[in-house]
Amino acid sequence: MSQAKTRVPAIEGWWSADGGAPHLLGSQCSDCKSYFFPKESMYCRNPKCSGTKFDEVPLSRTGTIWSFTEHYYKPPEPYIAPDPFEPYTIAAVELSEEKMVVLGQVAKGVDMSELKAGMNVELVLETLYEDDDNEYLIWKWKPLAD
Amino acid sequence: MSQAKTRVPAIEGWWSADGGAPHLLGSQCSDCKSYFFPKESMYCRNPKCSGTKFDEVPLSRTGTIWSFTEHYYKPPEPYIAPDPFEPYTIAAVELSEEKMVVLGQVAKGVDMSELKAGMNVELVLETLYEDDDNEYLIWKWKPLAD
Amino acid sequence: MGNEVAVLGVGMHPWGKWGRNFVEYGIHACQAALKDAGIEWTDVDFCSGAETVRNGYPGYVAGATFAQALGWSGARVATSYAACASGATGMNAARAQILAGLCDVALVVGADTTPKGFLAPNSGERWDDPDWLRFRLMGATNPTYFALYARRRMELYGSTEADFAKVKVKNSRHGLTNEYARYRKAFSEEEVLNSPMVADPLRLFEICATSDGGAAVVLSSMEFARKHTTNPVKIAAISTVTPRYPSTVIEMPNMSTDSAYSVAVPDLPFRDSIAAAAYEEAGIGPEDMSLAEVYDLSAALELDWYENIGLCKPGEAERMLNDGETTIGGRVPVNPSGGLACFGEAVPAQAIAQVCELTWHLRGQAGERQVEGATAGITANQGLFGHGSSVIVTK
Amino acid sequence: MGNEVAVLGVGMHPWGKWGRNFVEYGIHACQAALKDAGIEWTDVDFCSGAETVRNGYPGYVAGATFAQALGWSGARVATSYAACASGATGMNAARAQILAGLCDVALVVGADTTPKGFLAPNSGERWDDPDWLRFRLMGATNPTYFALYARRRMELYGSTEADFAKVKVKNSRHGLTNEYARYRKAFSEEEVLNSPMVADPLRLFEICATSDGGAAVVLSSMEFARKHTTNPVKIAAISTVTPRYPSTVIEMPNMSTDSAYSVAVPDLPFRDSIAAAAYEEAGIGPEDMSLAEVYDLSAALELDWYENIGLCKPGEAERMLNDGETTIGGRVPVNPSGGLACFGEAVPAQAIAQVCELTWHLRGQAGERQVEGATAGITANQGLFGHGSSVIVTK
Ligand SMILES: [Zn+2]
Ligand SMILES: [Zn+2]
Repeated sequence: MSQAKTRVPAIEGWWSADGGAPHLLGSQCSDCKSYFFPKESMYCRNPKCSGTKFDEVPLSRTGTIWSFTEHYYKPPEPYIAPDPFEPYTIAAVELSEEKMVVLGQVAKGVDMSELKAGMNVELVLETLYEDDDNEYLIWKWKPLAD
Repeated sequence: MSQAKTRVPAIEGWWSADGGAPHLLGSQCSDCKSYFFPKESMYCRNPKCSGTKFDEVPLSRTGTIWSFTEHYYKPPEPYIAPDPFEPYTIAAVELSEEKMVVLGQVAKGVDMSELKAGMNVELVLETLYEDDDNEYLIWKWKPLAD
Repeated sequence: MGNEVAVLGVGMHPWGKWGRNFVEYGIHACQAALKDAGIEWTDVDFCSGAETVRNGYPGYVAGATFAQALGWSGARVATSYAACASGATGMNAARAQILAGLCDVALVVGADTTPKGFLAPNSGERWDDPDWLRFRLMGATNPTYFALYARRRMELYGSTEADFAKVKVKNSRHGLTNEYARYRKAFSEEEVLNSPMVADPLRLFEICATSDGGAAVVLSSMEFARKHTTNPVKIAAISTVTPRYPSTVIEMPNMSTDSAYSVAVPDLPFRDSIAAAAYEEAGIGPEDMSLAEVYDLSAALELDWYENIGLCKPGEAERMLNDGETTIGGRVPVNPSGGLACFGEAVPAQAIAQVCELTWHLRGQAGERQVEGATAGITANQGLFGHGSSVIVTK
Repeated sequence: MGNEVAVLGVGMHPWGKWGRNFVEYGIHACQAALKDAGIEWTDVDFCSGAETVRNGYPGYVAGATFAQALGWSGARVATSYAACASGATGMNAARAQILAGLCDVALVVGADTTPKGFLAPNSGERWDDPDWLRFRLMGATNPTYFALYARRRMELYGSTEADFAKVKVKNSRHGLTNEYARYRKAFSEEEVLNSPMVADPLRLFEICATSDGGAAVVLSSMEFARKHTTNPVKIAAISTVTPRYPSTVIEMPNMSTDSAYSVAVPDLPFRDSIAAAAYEEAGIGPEDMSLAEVYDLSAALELDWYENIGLCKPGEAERMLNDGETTIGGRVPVNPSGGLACFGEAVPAQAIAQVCELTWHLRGQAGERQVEGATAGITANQGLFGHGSSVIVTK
């Protein structure tokens, strides 16, 4: 065991921790103000808007749980599963401001029995998988103490 | 260089040299007598026939050239090209009895300038490619001395 | 009623895990449908194939592949793809050709050979493709989405694991004598609840498998049909609507939904709007339905459909199920065929198979699983990428 | 004339090798076509996509992909695949919906991003798939087939390499000022004949490349069109017929043809029958055509098309070409757009782009390449697996 691995995003440009707390990066139509995640950069997906200009914006880092599920079997590639496989939980979370639902794994150490629809959660960064050099980070949802 | 390589078909069941001269193996509908190559075994492709019984039959080993072309560039995989690449000629040949056109490379050593539409050709077996153990045989068309 | 076409013939190849070429299943179904219609292949003006994307070029051009296998006849051809709704899109293409007066008789066919195990995305790194990314970034499988819907019911309406198991029990009994079903075994609630948990709250016996299978229908103008038969079963509506923005229910293969920040959510969520468009087109409503075939990709999802196609109000599906209303013999049997629970999904064939099943019931030919006195039925399914379909078949 | 629909708008994204996501090209084309039609996306009832099989799931469900990108509007959706005829099949699906009275306005769109080099089959060993086998067993590439047709002309009619080169020269001049063309360079006969031999007798500059591109058309009922414009250009016919058995001309991707042993060959070979069905549907003939857009997958193949679409008798194409009859200014200009020679093929977009080009000429909007006084035109193409299409557009 030598030095710590480098922590790199599992996907580029989908989230940021710049300026403190981590958050997803979305885009917002300059015309109709609709939010998009993943970022839309070409043509606004509001059918009544033909906007083509978008600003990159941080999305709410909190939201409420819409639903959730725990997985007991290893999914197929391209998922990179730990060996031995560990069950993981996925939650669908409605972002507080944008009123869009975003999926994500639930933070490690949270038991599914603690979750409820309507529960407040916040976005955290955790390792999705690692190789010899890097830890690949992804956003996850973590219940907020209330 | 030790012993000779084994000569095996590049594809199973499409041709045979049993009983002497090599020939393609087709199928013939028991009902309407239509010929098929590659073999049809399920349902007759004559739209007015609903035959489902087929006999495996040897096809004419001679025919006439419908057209031909020589290739100067290495085709993509799954073609297994010799290294360095050698140009090859393909002829479309109408089988004398069955009145169907079958493509095939032209036998080695035949120059494209020797070919003409309507020319009589016969089927021969030649190596398509080889590996450490085997030579893989395929049918080719060879002009008949007349 | 100017929008009606006749279902002149129906045919299927048994579902299973046969591992043979998909063309064989499709041709078998076509021959059965043509025989049932009492016509020859050479009578068909338009061959409409539902595509399979897992069988190379012959699958991409399914319509032409089947037309060639049946024998090139000069018929016009088309191939449709719409994920789970492919078969309905193929039927809609055929219906429009007939109603437009461009053809009299159309053959619609779908068949598939499927790989074993979970459906997985194509190989290679594809950072542009949401279907690849959902696996890579979070292991969101198909059962993930079904489980999210199921858990939502539990949270919203207090549904129980036992409720979901009962759907499987019902469907397994429905399909017991269906000669086209792959699984013909009566499951007990206990057996279902003892099967391994896959994606909580869904267990192995509650999640639809992938199958090989084939189904075909012969559609014709009403005028042509009247020359060949009396009182043919009719297609009164085919809905293939897309969602309305913003669609805020998470859908395969996306990792996020639209945002309702600047535009209000539409009156009807997507799954409800599919059937609503079919009812509007047919000019009849849920109260007129004698039976339904819906996409039970999971046992729990069948309960959502009861509400989505208007058989009951939101939150009432469990009561409907437990009162036996959706069992054969009940008020409006759902999935009398046994549904996906007994078939497993053969994607391009499934929406066509649903119409085959309704047709048999409306003709009184469904044997031991006959829904007595059936006069109208509806099918519903939902696929990936904003695809869904609903077909209404009437007597 | 009860079969006519209006071409309300047309639009394209320039062809090239841009390497961007195909959705971008398609949306660009859609926006252009909607603007040209003077309508909004939310006016569209039916979104008909032509599929690309090389861009993952978003390509398989092209219709839904474009509908989502333009904004989920609840429109009905379909996606068609028919190899090179995909765009025509998409237009035919839309036309039928309109003629059936199921929708008023349809948007048809196709776009592609293509890999470099020869089109190669999907990876993996697929001993069931003729498209894989032709490469494995004999190295029969796409140019193989084009070369066999070209050499056949030489053997049968005494066509020369110079004749083929002249087709390329003509098309390269036609496309010189076409803002949507990828190659805008006037080739000389000598340059063409000095380009490397690929598949004898075809040289590099005579064989169509693969391109990125996108094209869209807005189709509507004649009634809707009359409210928006005066004298809209009309689609009078769309042919998507399959071959008749036995089809004895070798076709991609097959290594053999049908046998004419027990059934006589049909009156018309497949390629002739495609256009014949279109003429029959439109009720007009080759003599009424002012121009044509045909699939010059090779320069030599364009000559076959002159005969296949009835512009001249078999064996007369070279004379037609050499007399300048098919050059802009001649009797019936062929490929005034520059054809595939100047575009390269973007499979799902190409058949739609052909209709865009005819529309511009019939409206008198084709700029420097305008065919004066054009009143009717025909498109033709042929794809793999018994697919082909022909569309007749009239004033
Ligand atoms: Zn906007
Ligand atoms: Zn036969």
